[in-house]
Amino acid sequence: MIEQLFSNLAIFVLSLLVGVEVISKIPSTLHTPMMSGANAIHGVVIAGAIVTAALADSPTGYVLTFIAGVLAAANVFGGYVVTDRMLQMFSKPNATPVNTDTKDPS
Amino acid sequence: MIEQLFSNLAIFVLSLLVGVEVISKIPSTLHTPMMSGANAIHGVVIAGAIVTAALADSPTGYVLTFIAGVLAAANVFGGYVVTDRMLQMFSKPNATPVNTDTKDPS
Amino acid sequence: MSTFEFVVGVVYLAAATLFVVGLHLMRAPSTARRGNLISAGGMAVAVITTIVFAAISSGGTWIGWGVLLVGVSVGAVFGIVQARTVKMTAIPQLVSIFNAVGGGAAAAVAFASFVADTDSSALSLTVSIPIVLDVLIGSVTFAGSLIAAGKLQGIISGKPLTFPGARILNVLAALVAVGAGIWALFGPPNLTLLLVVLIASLVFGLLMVLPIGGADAPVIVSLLNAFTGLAVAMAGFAINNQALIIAGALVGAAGTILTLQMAKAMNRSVGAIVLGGFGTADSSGTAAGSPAEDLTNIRQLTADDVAIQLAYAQHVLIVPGYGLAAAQAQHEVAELAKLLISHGVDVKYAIHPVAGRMPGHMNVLLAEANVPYEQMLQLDDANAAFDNCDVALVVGANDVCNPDARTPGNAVSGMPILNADHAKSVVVIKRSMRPGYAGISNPLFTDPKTGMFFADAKKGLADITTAVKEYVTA
Amino acid sequence: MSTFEFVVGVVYLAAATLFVVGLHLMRAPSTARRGNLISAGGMAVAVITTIVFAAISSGGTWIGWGVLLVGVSVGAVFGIVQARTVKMTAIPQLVSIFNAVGGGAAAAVAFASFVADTDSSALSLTVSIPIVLDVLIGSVTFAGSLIAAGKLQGIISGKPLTFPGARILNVLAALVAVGAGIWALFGPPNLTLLLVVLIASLVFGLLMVLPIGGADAPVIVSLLNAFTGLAVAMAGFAINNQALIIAGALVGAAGTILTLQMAKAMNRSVGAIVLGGFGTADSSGTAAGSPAEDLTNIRQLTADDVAIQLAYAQHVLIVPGYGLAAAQAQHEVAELAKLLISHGVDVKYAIHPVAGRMPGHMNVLLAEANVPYEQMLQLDDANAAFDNCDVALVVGANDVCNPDARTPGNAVSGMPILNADHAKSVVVIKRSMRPGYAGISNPLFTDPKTGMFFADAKKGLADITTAVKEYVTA
Ligand SMILES: NC(=O)c1ccc[n+]([C@@H]2O[C@H](COP(=O)([O-])OP(=O)(O)OC[C@H]3O[C@@H](n4cnc5c(N)ncnc54)[C@H](OP(=O)(O)O)[C@@H]3O)[C@@H](O)[C@H]2O)c1
Ligand SMILES: NC(=O)c1ccc[n+]([C@@H]2O[C@H](COP(=O)([O-])OP(=O)(O)OC[C@H]3O[C@@H](n4cnc5c(N)ncnc54)[C@H](OP(=O)(O)O)[C@@H]3O)[C@@H](O)[C@H]2O)c1
Repeated sequence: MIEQLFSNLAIFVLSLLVGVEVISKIPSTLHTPMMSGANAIHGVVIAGAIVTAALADSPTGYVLTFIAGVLAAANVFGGYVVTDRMLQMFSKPNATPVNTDTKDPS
Repeated sequence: MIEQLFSNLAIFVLSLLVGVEVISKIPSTLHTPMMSGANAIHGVVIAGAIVTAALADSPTGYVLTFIAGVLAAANVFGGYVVTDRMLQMFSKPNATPVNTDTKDPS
Repeated sequence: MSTFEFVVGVVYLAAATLFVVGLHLMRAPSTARRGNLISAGGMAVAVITTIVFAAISSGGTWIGWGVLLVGVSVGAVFGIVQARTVKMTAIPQLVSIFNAVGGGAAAAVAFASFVADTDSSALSLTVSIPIVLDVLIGSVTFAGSLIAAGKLQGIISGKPLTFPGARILNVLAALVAVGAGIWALFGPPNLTLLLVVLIASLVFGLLMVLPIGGADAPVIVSLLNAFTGLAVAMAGFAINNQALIIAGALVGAAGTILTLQMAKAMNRSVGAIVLGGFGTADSSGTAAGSPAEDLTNIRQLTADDVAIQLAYAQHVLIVPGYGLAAAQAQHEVAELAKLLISHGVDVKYAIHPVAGRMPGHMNVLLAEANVPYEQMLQLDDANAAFDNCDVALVVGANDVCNPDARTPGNAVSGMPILNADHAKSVVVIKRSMRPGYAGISNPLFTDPKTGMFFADAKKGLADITTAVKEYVTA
Repeated sequence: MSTFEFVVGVVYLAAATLFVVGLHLMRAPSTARRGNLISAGGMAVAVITTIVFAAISSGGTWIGWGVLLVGVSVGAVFGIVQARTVKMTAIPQLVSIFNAVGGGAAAAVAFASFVADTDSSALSLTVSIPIVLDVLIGSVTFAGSLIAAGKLQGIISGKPLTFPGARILNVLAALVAVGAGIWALFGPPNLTLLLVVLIASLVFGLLMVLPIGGADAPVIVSLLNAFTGLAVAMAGFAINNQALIIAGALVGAAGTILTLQMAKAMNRSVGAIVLGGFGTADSSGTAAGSPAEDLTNIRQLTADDVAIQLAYAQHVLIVPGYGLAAAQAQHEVAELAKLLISHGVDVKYAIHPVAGRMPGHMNVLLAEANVPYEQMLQLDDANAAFDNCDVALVVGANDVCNPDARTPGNAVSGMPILNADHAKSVVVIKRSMRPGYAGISNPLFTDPKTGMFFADAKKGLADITTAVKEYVTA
């Protein structure tokens, strides 16, 4: 039990550090797509909904599964689609409005 | 056993990610101090030497403890001192030869 | 931990790596889209792995899986339809809604794991603490995000809403939530207590966001994004799922940093924003209590006047704002600029980072109209250019060029602005004298060197283009 | 895992966070020093925690602790004395030596844990794999780093050293190391096999670095730095210590990225460097087989000639190189520049990123001589300035302004260079016609517009300064 807790805690702390470092100074032009992209990632809660479904065996469980399923799916599907739609506009050839360290746009 | 392995593996992978992200584009001016600073950090192997000392109970063990102690101590003490000596030159008021996102130099 | 669980954990680590790579690539415009796709790939890996794992290790009932399938389908359709049809101006409220549902889902997962565990006499603290925290944070972000979305959409007034005792009620809600939470940790599992935590947290989330001004809503959306991430991480602790822990923590930290950066770009402190009070209604939605139109002191122009002024000018700077977006006039403005350039006028765009209703809004729109990158000047370059500019053409912008920002004590004080008032002359295209987002009047419009051309941005620009054409061919 | 072990793990996480914060701050010159101190703080936390933990949980013998104390004292004194007394030009070799000892320590730890575990009949793979990997990587980096240090110091020739069959021997060593390693994994613990791994890896490390040109040595040092990090992480797996795993992985990844960036700045690919072949001896150390001095085609100048040319000039660009560092002439060059500036000449420094013997070397030296930041032009700005420059004063630089870099097929091909040959006239201060690091001749020196002033940089600059003073006061 305590092994598991330490393991999860270490994972949590190190992921926090990764999160801080991966968002270094970004141009304000990209703030909205970036926010939306991060938003889509927390849609991973759908994995939680799946686990909930597998454990459910009572009416309460089913109701909660349904709620979790609807909400999580809206987050994950909507999040990725809307982010992609937004970024499409940025990836047009003349639409690189900031001169950051852009990788090759292949 | 396998819990521990997973825990350590997860810690390893996430630390790799942190390492990659923390070194984002840095000015070539700072390449040497940065290398030296990272060098000092792997001096943490001195913690390994300490564990070795606590476990040693045979002549071989003592010899290995001695070797590990000498080498690790040279790395960690030398590494931090030389990095500091180098960076001292950079932190003089007129010695900020790159205009990166410098935090306040208080 | 079985070997199977070990493999699942390793696959989760791979998925997490894809999330990180995706976020990394999202830093630069040219790779951002690819980054989002990679992140989506990581999500697919995580989801498929979880399905296989849950089916094999727990089994579950047919009803459970059926309910999930129906639920996910409904949610997916809702999400995709919304994402596909949303207007670009309404993106922040949609992101906010996705925050809300994410937080809600995390709370539901915690509840479910609590219900499933109540068979056992007492939960260990390592499970009950994350469950309580998850319900708490998830509910706050659920309620708060819905309110923020409502404010951005104009359903709820963008004015800071307060009433006597609101602050006290808020503190009370927080105390109840935390108190019931701590109580729930000790003693036997008690669903009622968890419901109390839920309701108190919802009330707290509601009261937290209501007093926040509409102009600050995007920062709050970003902050609640970080909260949802934390809630998801807590859900991961509760059900011992590493994918949730990693992704949640990642978003929690990244969202926090992003919030700080956004607040800095809008010259607000996060603390001051959360404590509320700044900003007011969006005049464009409901024609809120805006000052009666007082047209004395105002020089009105016609399309012909503007056309002559522009054709004579050497250096023109266009200042686009929310009105350009609202009128969908990006193509018209690009056409006018092209026409002027082809007649030797030097035309550039002066882009404010928070012009419009989302950060980088104007860049998105002008990119859509194929305006070349070199013509878009960001804040500092633009302000250098105004000193040498003959005509500043303000199209549906207001707050971003309000000189009152330079004096303290009003709703835009301290915001870095575009110095349109430094140009030799100014032309403003908007429909009326109504204020912009911040709800305050703009002395630029009554400046003697300013001429107002009252029109819808789309129509007004088209008229000017026609007039310029006549003028230069005549 | 006991509660005590849990607490130790949490403290290790805190130490790791300090390492990350420290590295983060090291990105910018103004915060770099603070970053290093914070990182050192993390180290102190990790070390103290480990001492308490090891003493309480394992106990150990008095001999063991005594031996450790003596060892650590010896190592610490050696490290600190070296760090304090090393010349700034010799930093890369010292870093390389610290790499070597780090890798050696990691290998020793693995050996010790292997010896302690041989009581048990067979090691589990989760322990034996990291032990073998640790010995392998640690030994490679130990031998390789010592060779790299020797090359940088000039003890071992900087020329790529090869002999017939070297490549085959290298492959053989690798095969033996890996083969013995795999054998050691299965079957009962066998110290002899591990010794075979050790020796074969040492041979491999030696043969890997010997053929690498001296000019590429700094990149190799950085790469071996990353290797040491990985070896330390493996040691962490072997003894189940999270501080070692985290810090090792951190350095492994950061070192790899840094290596790629350094190679890019020097226009080399890491693959090509490791496969060896580029670069040659450092002429300044041993007067290696350099071309006989052929002074036909060369225009020689005296200090007076140079002084007159400088005093008449409007724009002067100073190109400092390794010779400036070797002669410790940074103060003299700063004085000359100040004198010229006070007489109305526009003087700037053109700084090449790899001028000297370490990246950023010239910036460090000139900063030491209090040259203001605005006067130091980095590569691109400097090259723009050469087109409008009357005199390019090259002080102890060679490869960094070798126009042959623009044509393929020689040791500096493809390296971005300073276009000193674009200046109206060029003055070069060096002691002879001997080549620089890359060991090739420089056509700039025989260019008709170039004048050579043969002198030690420190003395030559002082003479010029005296001459300029006489000339301007006369
Ligand atoms: N970018 C962000 O991240 C963000 C997010 C939320 C809030 N904000 C806030 O929004 C504001 C942005 O400033 P802004 O100058 O772009 O916009 P603004 O201050 O909101 O002003 C927009 C102006 O456009 C006019 N307008 C509306 N519809 C129009 C149409 N169809 N044709 C012509 N004009 C029209 C309106 O006047 P009429 O009604 O008289 O036409 C209004 O005064 C700032 O206060 C900022 O803090 C920004
Ligand atoms: N910065 C790095 O990271 C790094 C690291 C390793 C290698 N390198 C390599 O080092 C080279 C750097 O180029 P560089 O132009 O700075 O140096 P360089 O090409 O090595 O040339 C230095 C010149 O300085 C002269 N010199 C030596 N001592 C002198 C003294 N006391 N007074 C006056 N002149 C003196 C030497 O000629 P005389 O003997 O005739 O005086 C020599 O030709 C590049 O090839 C680079 O790739 C760079």
